[in-house]
Amino acid sequence: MRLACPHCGPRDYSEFRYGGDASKQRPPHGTTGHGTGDLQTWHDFVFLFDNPKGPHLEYWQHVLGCRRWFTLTRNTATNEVGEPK
Amino acid sequence: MSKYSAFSLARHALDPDLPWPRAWRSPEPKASYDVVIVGGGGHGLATAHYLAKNHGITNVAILERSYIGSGNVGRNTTIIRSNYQMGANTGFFEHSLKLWEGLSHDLNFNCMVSQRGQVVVAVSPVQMDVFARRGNIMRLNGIDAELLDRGEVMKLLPYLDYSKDARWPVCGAIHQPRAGTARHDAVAWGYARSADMAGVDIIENCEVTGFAIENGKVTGVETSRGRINAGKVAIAVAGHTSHVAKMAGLRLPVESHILQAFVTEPLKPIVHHVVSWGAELFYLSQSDKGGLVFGGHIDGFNTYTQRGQFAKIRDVAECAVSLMPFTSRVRLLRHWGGIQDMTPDGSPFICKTPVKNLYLNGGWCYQGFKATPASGWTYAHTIANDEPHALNRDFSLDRFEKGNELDEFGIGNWTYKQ
Amino acid sequence: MLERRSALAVAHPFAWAALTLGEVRGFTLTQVAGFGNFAADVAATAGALPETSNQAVESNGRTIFRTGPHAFWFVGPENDDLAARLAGKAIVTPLSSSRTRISIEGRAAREVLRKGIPIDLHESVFTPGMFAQTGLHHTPVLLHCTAEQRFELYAMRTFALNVWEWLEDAALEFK
Amino acid sequence: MTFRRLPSGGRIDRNRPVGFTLDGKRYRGFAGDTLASALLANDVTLVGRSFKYHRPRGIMSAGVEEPNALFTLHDGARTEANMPGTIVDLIDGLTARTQNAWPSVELDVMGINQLAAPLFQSGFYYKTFMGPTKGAWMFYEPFIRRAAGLGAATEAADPDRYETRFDFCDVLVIGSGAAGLAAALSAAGGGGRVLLVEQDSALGGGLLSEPEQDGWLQARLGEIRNASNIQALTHTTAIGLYDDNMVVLVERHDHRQPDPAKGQARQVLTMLQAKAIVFATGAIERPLVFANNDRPGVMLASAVRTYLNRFGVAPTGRAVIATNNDTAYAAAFDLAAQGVEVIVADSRTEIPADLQRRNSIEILAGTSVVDVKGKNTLHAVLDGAEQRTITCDVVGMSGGWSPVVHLTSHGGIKPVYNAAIAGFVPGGFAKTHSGAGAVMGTFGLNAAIREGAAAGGGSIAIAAAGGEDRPYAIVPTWMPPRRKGKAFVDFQNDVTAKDIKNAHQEGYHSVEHLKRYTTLGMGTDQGKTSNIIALAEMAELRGLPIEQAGTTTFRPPYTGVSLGAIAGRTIGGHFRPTRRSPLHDWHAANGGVFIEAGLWQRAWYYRWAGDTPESAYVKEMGLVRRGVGISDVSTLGKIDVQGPDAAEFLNRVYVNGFAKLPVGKARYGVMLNDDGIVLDDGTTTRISETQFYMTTTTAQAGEVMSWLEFLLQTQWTDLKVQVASLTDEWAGMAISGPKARAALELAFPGVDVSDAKLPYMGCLDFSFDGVPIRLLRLSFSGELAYEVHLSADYAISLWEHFLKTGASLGLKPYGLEALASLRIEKGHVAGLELDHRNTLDDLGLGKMAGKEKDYVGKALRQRPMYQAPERWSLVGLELLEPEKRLRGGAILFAKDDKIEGHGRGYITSVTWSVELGKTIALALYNGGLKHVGEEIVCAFPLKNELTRAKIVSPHFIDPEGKRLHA
Ligand SMILES: Cc1cc2nc3c(=O)[nH]c(=O)nc-3n(C[C@H](O)[C@H](O)[C@H](O)COP(=O)(O)OP(=O)(O)OC[C@H]3O[C@@H](n4cnc5c(N)ncnc54)[C@H](O)[C@@H]3O)c2cc1C
Ligand SMILES: NC(=O)c1ccc[n+]([C@@H]2O[C@H](COP(=O)([O-])OP(=O)(O)OC[C@H]3O[C@@H](n4cnc5c(N)ncnc54)[C@H](O)[C@@H]3O)[C@@H](O)[C@H]2O)c1
Ligand SMILES: Cc1cc2nc3c(=O)[nH]c(=O)nc-3n(C[C@H](O)[C@H](O)[C@H](O)COP(=O)(O)O)c2cc1C
Ligand SMILES: [Zn+2]
Repeated sequence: MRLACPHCGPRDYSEFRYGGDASKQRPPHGTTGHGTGDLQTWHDFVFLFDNPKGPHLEYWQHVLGCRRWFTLTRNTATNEVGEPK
Repeated sequence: MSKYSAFSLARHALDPDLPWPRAWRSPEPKASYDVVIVGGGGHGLATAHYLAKNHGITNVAILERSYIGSGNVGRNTTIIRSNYQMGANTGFFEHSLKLWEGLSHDLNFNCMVSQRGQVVVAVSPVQMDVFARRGNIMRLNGIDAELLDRGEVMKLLPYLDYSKDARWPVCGAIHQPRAGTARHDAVAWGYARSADMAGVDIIENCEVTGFAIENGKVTGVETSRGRINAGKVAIAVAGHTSHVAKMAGLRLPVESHILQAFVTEPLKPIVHHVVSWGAELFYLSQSDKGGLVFGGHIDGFNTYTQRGQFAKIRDVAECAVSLMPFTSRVRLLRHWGGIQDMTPDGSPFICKTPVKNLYLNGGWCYQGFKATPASGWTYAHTIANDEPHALNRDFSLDRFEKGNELDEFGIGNWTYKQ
Repeated sequence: MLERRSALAVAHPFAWAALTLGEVRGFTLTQVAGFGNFAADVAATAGALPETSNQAVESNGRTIFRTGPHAFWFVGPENDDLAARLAGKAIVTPLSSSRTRISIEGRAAREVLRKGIPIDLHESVFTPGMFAQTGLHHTPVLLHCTAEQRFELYAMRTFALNVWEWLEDAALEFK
Repeated sequence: MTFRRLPSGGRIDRNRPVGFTLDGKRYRGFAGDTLASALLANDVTLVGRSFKYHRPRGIMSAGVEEPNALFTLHDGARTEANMPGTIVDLIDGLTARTQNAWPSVELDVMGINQLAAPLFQSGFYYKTFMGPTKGAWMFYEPFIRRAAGLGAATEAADPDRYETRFDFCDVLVIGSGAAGLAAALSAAGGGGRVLLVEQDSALGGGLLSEPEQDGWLQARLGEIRNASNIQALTHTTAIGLYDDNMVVLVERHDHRQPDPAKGQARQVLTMLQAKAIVFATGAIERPLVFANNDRPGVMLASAVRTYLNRFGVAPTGRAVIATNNDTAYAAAFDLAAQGVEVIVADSRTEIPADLQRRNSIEILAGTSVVDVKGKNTLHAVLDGAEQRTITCDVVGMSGGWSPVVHLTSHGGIKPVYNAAIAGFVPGGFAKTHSGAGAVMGTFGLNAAIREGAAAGGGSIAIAAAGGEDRPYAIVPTWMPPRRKGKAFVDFQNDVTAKDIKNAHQEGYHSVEHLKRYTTLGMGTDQGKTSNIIALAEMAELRGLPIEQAGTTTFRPPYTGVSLGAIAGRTIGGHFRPTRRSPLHDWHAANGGVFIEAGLWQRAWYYRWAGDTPESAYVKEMGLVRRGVGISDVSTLGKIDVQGPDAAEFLNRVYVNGFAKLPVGKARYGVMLNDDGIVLDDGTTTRISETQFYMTTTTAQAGEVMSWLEFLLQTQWTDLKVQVASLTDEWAGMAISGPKARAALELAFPGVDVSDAKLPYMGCLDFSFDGVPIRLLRLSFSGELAYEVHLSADYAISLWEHFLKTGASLGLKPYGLEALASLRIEKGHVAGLELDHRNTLDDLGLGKMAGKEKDYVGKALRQRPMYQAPERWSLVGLELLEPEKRLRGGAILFAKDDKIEGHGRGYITSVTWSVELGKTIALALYNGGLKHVGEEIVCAFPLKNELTRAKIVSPHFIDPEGKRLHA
């Protein structure tokens, strides 16, 4: 597989580190109180995944290169990779 | 005459025209079943067998989208063991190993359960301590385990790299003599044949495409071969767990990742144990056919393609040659992938779901093959009684909400981390 | 008196017909990063900055690499005081000790590098002046093509001796 | 005699004779021979015994598809099993052995298996070996294992060298037959970089066996040589196609006998990234299925032709050619031209007229070979209009051709059935892929050339070959024409037509079940000659069209690849990179003994203190507790955190507050993961309002760095913070012990390091001899201690300076073992406690967490079970039975507990306490410090030990921290 780093351009998959589902919204910082509703939000954010068979928005880091984190859409049914952001 | 034995084999040898009966029928689906099991892998088939055997429930269908055993039960590295240290895992996997020990008899199908022992090679004194903890827990739970020092490992596995050149030294090992391998396909076929004989319908080429859910209760499934009604529906689709559960509106702590596996040309017996390595996840055994069967880590990203990345293939070959330098001249025959249902803590689910009468079995990560008998056993219990067996009570969906993770390997709640 | 010591102090540079392996010592590596318009401030002090992520620029006796969207490496002479001169204008991190600069030269240079680096090193593609941040033997490196048959590899200091050993081993067939 | 070397002809070099041995017997061949052709030339036709039935086997093919003629090559550590003789270049001194037979292939004792053959039908082992007792398989398995397997490997390490490399090209052409040559030339005309790979020892593909096309071939080879932008590699197999056009190539140099001492690799693996790929992989001939079709002397018709034309080896007297298609006639004509008597048995009733032109050949239409009898001589039984038995030297068979679609389908595109050629062709191509020639089912030479030229881009015209293409006709036959006798489909795995019938009867219908139940296609040849026949037979039994039955999945590698080639040089000492501290060379030269810590090599202990770690570390600990020691802590992760929002950022990632940390002060901090589990700890120092110097544990340094980058670049993009790793830039050394300050004063005269100037958790930046020094007053050991950080370049020099100036104080180095033991005495947690399973509270650090502020992990650390009082949390243990031992990994029980189950906790770390004069440990225990003072039992059943210990505070020494503040 080849992934395009938005800074360095297309590179071999072995230069990257995977960062998981990027479609999930991290709860904003500073909102964590002690209530249980909050717990639920965080539970869902950390533990639940859509894990789709098809387009998947995900994080990658060009860890052996410029160390940039970026997102791209990859089709999990074919591994076809889209443009990075 | 359907029982398999040396005698029946001889009779067929003498009379070549005597037809063998089918191992399992291929019936047309009925309109309705008491229990519909989605997924004809090891777990689905075992569940059907134990539903019939332990609970007398036989009006059961297994729906398999392809051929039975087409999933991970047919593509794993066949290691069975019960060296688990965290809470519920210990008893569950030991129960499984005990069932393995009697499985060929139970099924009247030789599953080639080979208790040749598993040796996990430690590469540092610290790792020896970590292994000791595991081994002690095993012993305290009536499970066999031995701690080996370097000299003992040299005797058992003379072909490892003990030279100064080795990147990591062999410090010792933990050994479970009762661990070993089983013939993966036979497990699927044996369970299928047994379930079929008990009256279970095994329906291949039948993909579940949706669930009929009324008032929060499941009443049947939609399939590529039409609607099938069901009193209860049990999911056991391994790598496709999220995909199928989503049809019932469930979002799960599961990600699907590819794990690759490898087999070499057949050789005369040379590796007599299951050998694993503490430097990196790597495990190798020799199949009865003679091929070295081995594997490593997941590739590390979500995918449903059963093809892996070559970079990972290199990692695994590097492990093989570094740990066992003789393998350098052995030729790789074939490599393939399977889609693993990875959970954040590495432990599975066998449980009820928020949808009534819908049950879930999944999240098996690297370990679902060895779990097959106990998984079927406890899942059948859960389905039959609408409540978990003592052995699978902790394999629940809400354990992350509760903070009740079972992190066997100590890698934290991060599915794709290796 | 404190003395400098290279990570390759125990390594043996060599020069064969097809390959020369050596170390470039005595340079100053300054990482310059920042926010917003910092690049303009930096350029005012240090000269024009490169736009592209694969072409190094020589300016004021320094080689400048654009190492990230908001980051640059300045490789200047020993005792370059760039860091001090940029203080307050950008985020400056001196990294001279953190990278070991290995030179690889000769007609076998590209082939030796191909054994570890997953980028296209063809002479029509990776031409003098170009650089890439990539991996060699699982470690990050910056590879700079300084001439048709000469390269400089910036390896992480703590891996440098290992990278050297790796290169030495890779080069053996050209001895 | 059945085969002989012709006095002339072929592509062998008759001026270069080559000697080799088979089973110790000497033979001669020529350069250009394969092992197989040389054996045939020597009339060696029996070369092995079959897998299951131990039937005598000969050479069936002339290529990679060979199922039978497998040899063990070389001796000693270079032993290599299961090599098809058909792809082994003959080299001088080659030693080969036959396999799977004892005492010899002629007299194989296991041949009696043939008598019991009816018992050994496919899958028989699933039906038996189950009794009498539960574990019975363990009794039978060794026999089965010994009987299975083909050749034997050696346990010795491989002495050869392998190389891996990356490469790129514009157009990759796989296969150098007519189609591939045309494609490569045409692609080169476009100006791009063209790579042409051929697994065989020479370019030319099928043309190498067609002397009449040699003119065309030589002309093209000349053009290829002259094209500066074509690189053509022989002995190079494209083994697999991976995502995004990565093709893995393996080039074998075995025939050159490379010298590993000179760095020459036996095999070179290239990970090639190609912009476009042309598949010109040709086709493989299929056998016919008839009784005893596995007898030595029964060969593929095309192989007979190849041995004749390429190697100059011919049957001596008479040949029977059995076919269902046109192509076998070429072999018949060529044999006849050599004076061999040829009888063609063609199962078709109508034979194209142009094939019937030679009257020297007897052609029997509507006739099949149904059996082959005889042991040393072949008697082919023909059945057609009449029954005839013909005594002959060879039976050349052709059941049609299977295009080599393997690589085209590695990416997931299934091949499709083409009834016109009775074979599967590529089911389509990705955008940048194309196919040409026989792989597409295009069997005409000029059509293949045209297709190749087009696939290569069509930029230049490629000359046509001589002669006209003739249409290809086949009437497929799959099933054996007669029921009696073993008719093999998969020769290597001894799978017969009967086995397929059985599998069908038992319900193993899907092609995948058929394969797995019978093992068909699972041998070293991966069913190259058998798969299509088998699935066609199964389709016929099921009454399905072949296209519905489909193929099994083609998987890489196309042909077997030694694991050595894949691993390359990334093995042994180079398995993973070695990371060395800037002080490494000093340790190595001064009695430091190293231990692996992840990728790092760390100084474990020093010889000055002892010759074993056990003796040395205690002495080194004593040094620190009573005097002063120096230790290398350069492996700690070190991160430069800068920017206007740096304080806010750290305040978010650490559980404790960093916003108000004064400039010049350090603080111990703990980070959690989002799930509330402890990620890492370390001290972070504020250098200025906007700059911090963070340290992490050695193990988590990479993880933490990536995590901080992740948060800044993707989640909190509004924060103006930059992070940079300083792990390699800065060296670190700890100066610890009651005399530490004195040591500093001696080392840095004139620098005020008094308690007032540099209090506990203080930081002092100064310059020494022109080199910036960062002096931090931190303590891991619990003693008065400092960490000195400076540019890694000067590390050894400063370290030596310390040793020199501190000599009067007795300053000496201490290693990792002592470092780790000192922290146990102090009750500091480290790797064994930070094992990704523990919460802040488990480690007794709960009080650190900010109540008011938010921080990573705050929400989920409050999950009910994470707060449960019965969680296992950090305690100290003291050994109560001095004659015994405490061990890491021991399981803890309360005094009156039954010793079984999971216990109440376990020991994480153990040490001898120099200070207390006894063994102590850190442990996690149910309920933790609530149990201080209780006696417990430490169980270590692996060594049958039960040891009594007492729960104490984990802060064994100086709990008030007086020493730190001294
Ligand atoms: C390469 C590899 C090596 C492994 N090695 C080991 C090992 O050594 N030891 C070990 O214990 N475990 C191992 N595992 C894990 C183990 O194989 C799996 O955890 C286990 O087999 C999963 O359970 P299963 O057998 O029921 O799954 P599967 O066999 O995957 O069964 C799931 C079935 O569900 C079917 N299905 C999916 N969707 C639908 C649908 N919509 N409708 C109908 N049917 C559907 C699939 O076709 C499939 O047949 C390995 C896994 C892999 C991939
Ligand atoms: N049935 C038939 O009549 C038949 C069959 C095959 C070839 N041909 C004739 O051969 C001529 C050209 O055919 P072609 O060029 O398509 O095929 P070919 O068989 O001549 O060449 C294919 C080449 O590809 C090589 N190859 C295959 N897989 C490879 C891999 N993975 N890596 C490296 N090399 C690999 C083979 O060794 C072979 O040399 C035509 O005249 C065609 O008619 C005819
Ligand atoms: C334990 C085990 C042993 C195997 N041994 C062989 C073997 O000897 N020969 C072979 O061709 N394939 C072997 N395979 C691989 C299968 O052919 C097949 O690749 C695998 O089951 C995955 O299926 P797929 O390739 O059809 O997707 C083995 C698989 C497993 C799980
Ligand atoms: Zn990049």
